[in-house]
Amino acid sequence: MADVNGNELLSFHAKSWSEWPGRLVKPPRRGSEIDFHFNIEVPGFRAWTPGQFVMLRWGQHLTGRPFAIFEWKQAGPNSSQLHLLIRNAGEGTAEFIKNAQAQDLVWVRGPLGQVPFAADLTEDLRPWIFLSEGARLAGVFAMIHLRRKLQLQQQLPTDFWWHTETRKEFMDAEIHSRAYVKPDAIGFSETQILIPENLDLTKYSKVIAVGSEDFQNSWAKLANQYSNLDGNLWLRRDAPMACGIGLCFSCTVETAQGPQRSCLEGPWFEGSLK
Amino acid sequence: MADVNGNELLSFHAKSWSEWPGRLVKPPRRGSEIDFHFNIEVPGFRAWTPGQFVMLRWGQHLTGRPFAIFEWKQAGPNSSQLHLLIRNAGEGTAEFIKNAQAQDLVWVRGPLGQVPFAADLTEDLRPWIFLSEGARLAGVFAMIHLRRKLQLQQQLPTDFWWHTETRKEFMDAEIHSRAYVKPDAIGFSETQILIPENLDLTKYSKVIAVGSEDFQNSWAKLANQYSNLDGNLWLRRDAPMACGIGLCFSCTVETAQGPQRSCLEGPWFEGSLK
Amino acid sequence: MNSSLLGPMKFLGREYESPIWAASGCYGWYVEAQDGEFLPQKNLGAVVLKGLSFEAERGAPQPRIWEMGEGLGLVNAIGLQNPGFDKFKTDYLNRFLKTQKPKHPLWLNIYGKKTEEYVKLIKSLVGEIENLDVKGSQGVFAGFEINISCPNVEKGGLEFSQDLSVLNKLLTEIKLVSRNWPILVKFSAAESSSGILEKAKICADSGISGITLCNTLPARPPKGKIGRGSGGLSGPTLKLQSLRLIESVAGKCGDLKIVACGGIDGLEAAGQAQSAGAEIFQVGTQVLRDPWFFDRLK
Amino acid sequence: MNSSLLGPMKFLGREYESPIWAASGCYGWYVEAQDGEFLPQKNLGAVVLKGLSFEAERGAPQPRIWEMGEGLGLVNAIGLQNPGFDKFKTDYLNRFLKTQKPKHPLWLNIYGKKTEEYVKLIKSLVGEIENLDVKGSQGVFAGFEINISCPNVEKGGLEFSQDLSVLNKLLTEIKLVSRNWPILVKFSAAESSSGILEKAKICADSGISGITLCNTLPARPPKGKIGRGSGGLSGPTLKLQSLRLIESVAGKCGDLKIVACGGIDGLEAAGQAQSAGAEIFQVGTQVLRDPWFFDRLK
Ligand SMILES: Cc1cc2nc3c(=O)[nH]c(=O)nc-3n(C[C@H](O)[C@H](O)[C@H](O)COP(=O)(O)OP(=O)(O)OC[C@H]3O[C@@H](n4cnc5c(N)ncnc54)[C@H](O)[C@@H]3O)c2cc1C
Ligand SMILES: Cc1cc2nc3c(=O)[nH]c(=O)nc-3n(C[C@H](O)[C@H](O)[C@H](O)COP(=O)(O)OP(=O)(O)OC[C@H]3O[C@@H](n4cnc5c(N)ncnc54)[C@H](O)[C@@H]3O)c2cc1C
Ligand SMILES: Cc1cc2nc3c(=O)[nH]c(=O)nc-3n(C[C@H](O)[C@H](O)[C@H](O)COP(=O)(O)O)c2cc1C
Ligand SMILES: Cc1cc2nc3c(=O)[nH]c(=O)nc-3n(C[C@H](O)[C@H](O)[C@H](O)COP(=O)(O)O)c2cc1C
Ligand code: FES
Ligand code: FES
Repeated sequence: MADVNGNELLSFHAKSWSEWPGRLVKPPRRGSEIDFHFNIEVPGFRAWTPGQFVMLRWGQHLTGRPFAIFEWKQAGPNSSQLHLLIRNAGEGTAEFIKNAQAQDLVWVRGPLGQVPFAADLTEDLRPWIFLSEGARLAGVFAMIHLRRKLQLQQQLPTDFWWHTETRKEFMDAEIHSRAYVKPDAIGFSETQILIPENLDLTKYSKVIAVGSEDFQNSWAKLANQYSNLDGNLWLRRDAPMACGIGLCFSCTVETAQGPQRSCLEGPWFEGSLK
Repeated sequence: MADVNGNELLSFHAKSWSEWPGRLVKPPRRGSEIDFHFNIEVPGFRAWTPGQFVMLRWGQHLTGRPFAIFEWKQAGPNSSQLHLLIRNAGEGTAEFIKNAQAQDLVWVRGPLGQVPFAADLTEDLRPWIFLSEGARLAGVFAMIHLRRKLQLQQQLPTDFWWHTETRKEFMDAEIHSRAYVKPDAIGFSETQILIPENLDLTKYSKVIAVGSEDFQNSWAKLANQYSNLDGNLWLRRDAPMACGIGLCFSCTVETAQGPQRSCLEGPWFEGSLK
Repeated sequence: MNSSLLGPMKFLGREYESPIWAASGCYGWYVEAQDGEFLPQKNLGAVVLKGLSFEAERGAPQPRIWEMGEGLGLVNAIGLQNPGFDKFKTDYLNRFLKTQKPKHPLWLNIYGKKTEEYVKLIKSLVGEIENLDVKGSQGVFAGFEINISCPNVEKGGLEFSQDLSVLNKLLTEIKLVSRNWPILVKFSAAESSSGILEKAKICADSGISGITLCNTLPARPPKGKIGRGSGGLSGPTLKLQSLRLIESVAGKCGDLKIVACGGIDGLEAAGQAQSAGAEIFQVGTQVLRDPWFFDRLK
Repeated sequence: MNSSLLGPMKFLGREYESPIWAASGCYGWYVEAQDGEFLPQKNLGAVVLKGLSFEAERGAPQPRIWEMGEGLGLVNAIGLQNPGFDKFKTDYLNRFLKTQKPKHPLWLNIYGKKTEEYVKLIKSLVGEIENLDVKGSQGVFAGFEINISCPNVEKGGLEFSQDLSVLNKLLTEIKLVSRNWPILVKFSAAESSSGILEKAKICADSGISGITLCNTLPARPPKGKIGRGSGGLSGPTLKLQSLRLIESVAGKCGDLKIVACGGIDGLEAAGQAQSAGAEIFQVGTQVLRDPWFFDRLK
């Protein structure tokens, strides 16, 4: 699989990760009010799959923080550019966003996590719908991007529903994020999770959702009413992580298969939330 | 008391201290292999006495570290320049010396400590001798400087004996430090404390010493043989400090007057070491 | 919640300008502040004086403090240096009661090596104070805080807090001589969650007014860093111990008051201790770091 | 001293490539490393597997970890999630013994809610292992580490380590069924300095091979940070607890071995624990921070 520039980008069976001392290429660039775009130069590269994540560790922190891979491009035999979208979500990210400078050291561990439906991303010709909320857009963006790009050559119909708290948050976002959202497929609400009325899920062969527990619950409830979606509803189940590689069991979530580590067995799990 | 530029510099009964967020004027300048000169812009000023010290706090540290005031000049109604000589003595100072940048924030608490013999500094016309070791030079430099300056107008004979580990350390030092040292009044030894042979202490009315416990002990032993020095041997008794202002009793040292806080009752104590 | 925490409040029958106090050992004998630059301070509710014993104590050898890493915590072994009762009376007590009345209520922090030392000291202090001071809400002294994390020489050095029957006896005897002065009992950070509940109940049953949670955590830095070998860890990490202990007893011991202490470095931390169940918030290490801490709060 | 610490050594009759081991709970079930990127590692002496109980345990609710400040420490409440004996046997034990032999000696970390659970589990494990494995220095398993900082349901939740007679009984019974396998007993960081000595002597008297000092320190982060409310603090600050406990027992309990654990993040820290009296150095939190920790040592 190659991108428009002919770079070999994706391996759908990526099982190998590594860890490198990365450097911020520039200070974070503001996406929306609370989301920031980080561009990291990594002295190495591993094939990755859209839907995977990295653990990023900066400053004095004992443990890394997980972030979805927004984009990761090889730039040379021993260098690559990693792009992340990071939301000011707590003390650690707030401080990072505020103080990050070009050339700052950040440890990058990745790519991590399984994306069981990855092969279908380029092979399933039936329509898919992606759902996301706020900055978690980063978690599905790489997938949407891929299907959209291939749609230019093949039939890979892809819808995208994006929930943001305010219209401003939407308008502030990167232009290419907005470009993928149809005018009727964007919800704004600070207080509730919006599900578009009259949305017919029978036409989709896969629903891929990432958002808050509330957001995912709302969609899971809806999706469970459609028999065509049996086995085809994929949710990213987030939990705080310490290692990202299965050693500590910090990130265990309840799934249909019992308790599972989000970082190793996940983060994508099929079926309803427990 | 005014310095050469006519600035009002010294009050010998300074009892008041304050605390300010200072800024490094420039990265530390190397004095010798291990001693560094720090120049700090302080948004305020208090009258000080040679022999006093400040507590300096930087980075994430919980507590400050004590350093002798090398020089402190008022620069405006709300600004002054504080000069310190800091030796790479442990983890905290090593890290500070390595990473300090112009504009870095450092908290300055001072001036602190009592200098009971301060009034005599400009009034006692008999000869004094100052003794110091390595970077502790900073602890007596301001006093030597004052007496030397006034010697141009009056009779304030002042000798200075400086012990350094190597000749290089001596040669690397600031030119004005070396200028005060007579050719025969400098000791080099990595392994033992040098006391100049045939030194006749009967001619001195005061001995002011600051150095390691070993260094001070050697001199105290010698000084105690001279009856003219009864009550006229002053030692700076160093101890790790947390507050610098008498609150925590971290810095208690044994003295002829019983246990005393180096920061509040000291750091200058008369008499022999306990 | 945080801003409502500042401001006048009542505690054990007395008005305080604020529930935020200086912890024992971190504000000296108060005279350092009286003589120095930093009084009056806004928002300083009361000061707990340094630990006092009946006999004078020279304290521990140097070095007495060691800072762990950058900001991880402070280990101290001051060794409870203090002048003993007689010199305390002439140097401090008389000054406070006769010539230079403190601007803030003072608490006396008490320790001993035997039960009878605690008792003798409290009895002597109560006698002196009631002789010279107004009792009640205008008095200089507000009460006693009993430090029980001290080696008990009669029990081979086991701390008073570690043997329930010793603790029970100590508190009963203290109550007998303390003539209804408010008594706080201060526990070590090393108490277990079940242990502290049991001991808090003993306090409540003995008529103790409240408990201070907590004192430092026993810790041993690398060799040579502390003259006595081991010391007590204070500062940021202690917050989690304080919160753990507060939650273990809150609401389970009748009207036994809870005083938080450990790692409090601002209103956010005090607010967390408040949610856990504390009414008073003592600040130690942070005051050494920033003596104007109280004044700067907002 | 530090560089002499690395390299092959003997401990309890077995050769180890290094005295630096992975601590329980911070290297999963070892298979994560076998399947993953980071084996073989230089300088990794042994791996202590995650805590195992006879019955499966789902573990604690989310969130399970919270990092305090920047680098102060990590609080975890994993809740000892584990598959229980039967599933451990099919998923891991059989794999190790039959199909995919580990590159490093493994220690089994054991806990229970009652004395009989510990005993039943050890008996079952010893049975399985002796059936399939070579015993002695070539075997997959090297011994058992007993985690006694667990609530004892028969004693109203008081930890096994807190009642001397319970502890004595537990260790005696474990010795009876463990057929001379090396046994380490792992204590909490909250043990007092006098308490640990008493308990270490009980270990020595019961024929235990060594003690691990220490497990995490009970801690309660601010509300909401940890699903279960409170957890265990690990990382940098724990070093001072570990050193304190090691010094309290070193040289006083015959040939009882001491295994250091807590805040070890490099050779300097291991060297300090060595000077204090430890022979083995377990690393937990630092491995989560840097999985290649062992490989990078020099
Ligand atoms: C697989 C995965 C991919 C992610 N991708 C992105 C991304 O692309 N962009 C982005 O902005 N964020 C992403 N996140 C969330 C991000 O990891 C957290 O926002 C971040 O770790 C918070 O760090 P902090 O230091 O600011 O929070 P802290 O101040 O340390 O913590 C704030 C609170 O949030 C909790 N917390 C931390 N991480 C999580 C989590 N993952 N889920 C639930 N609670 C948590 C902590 O327990 C803590 O109590 C992802 C999370 C996961 C699991
Ligand atoms: C009144 C006074 C004036 C001083 N003036 C100067 C000066 O002008 N220039 C200068 O370079 N140094 C001076 N010092 C010494 C300086 O304060 C210490 O070198 C510094 O605090 C070490 O900090 P650190 O963080 O590097 O040490 P750390 O790594 O924190 O400590 C190293 C070890 O040194 C011990 N230590 C820290 N301070 C002292 C001390 N003062 N005495 C003995 N042991 C200590 C600590 O307990 C610790 O174990 C002075 C000290 C005092 C008391
Ligand atoms: C230098 C120092 C001296 C102390 N002396 C005493 C004391 O004499 N009596 C006492 O009960 N506690 C004493 N403590 C403990 C503090 O009062 C407080 O309980 C502990 O430091 C935790 O609070 P902090 O984290 O805010 O410092 C001392 C603490 C320090 C740092
Ligand atoms: C995520 C995590 C899980 C742990 N699980 C266990 C366990 O199952 N059994 C056990 O005895 N100790 C467990 N521990 C404690 C560690 O083995 C170790 O004793 C403690 O973390 C102190 O070492 P450190 O500071 O190097 O992390 C765990 C620690 C962490 C951080
Ligand atoms: S984060 Fe450690 S197991 Fe998932
Ligand atoms: S440093 Fe606190 S009393 Fe001297």
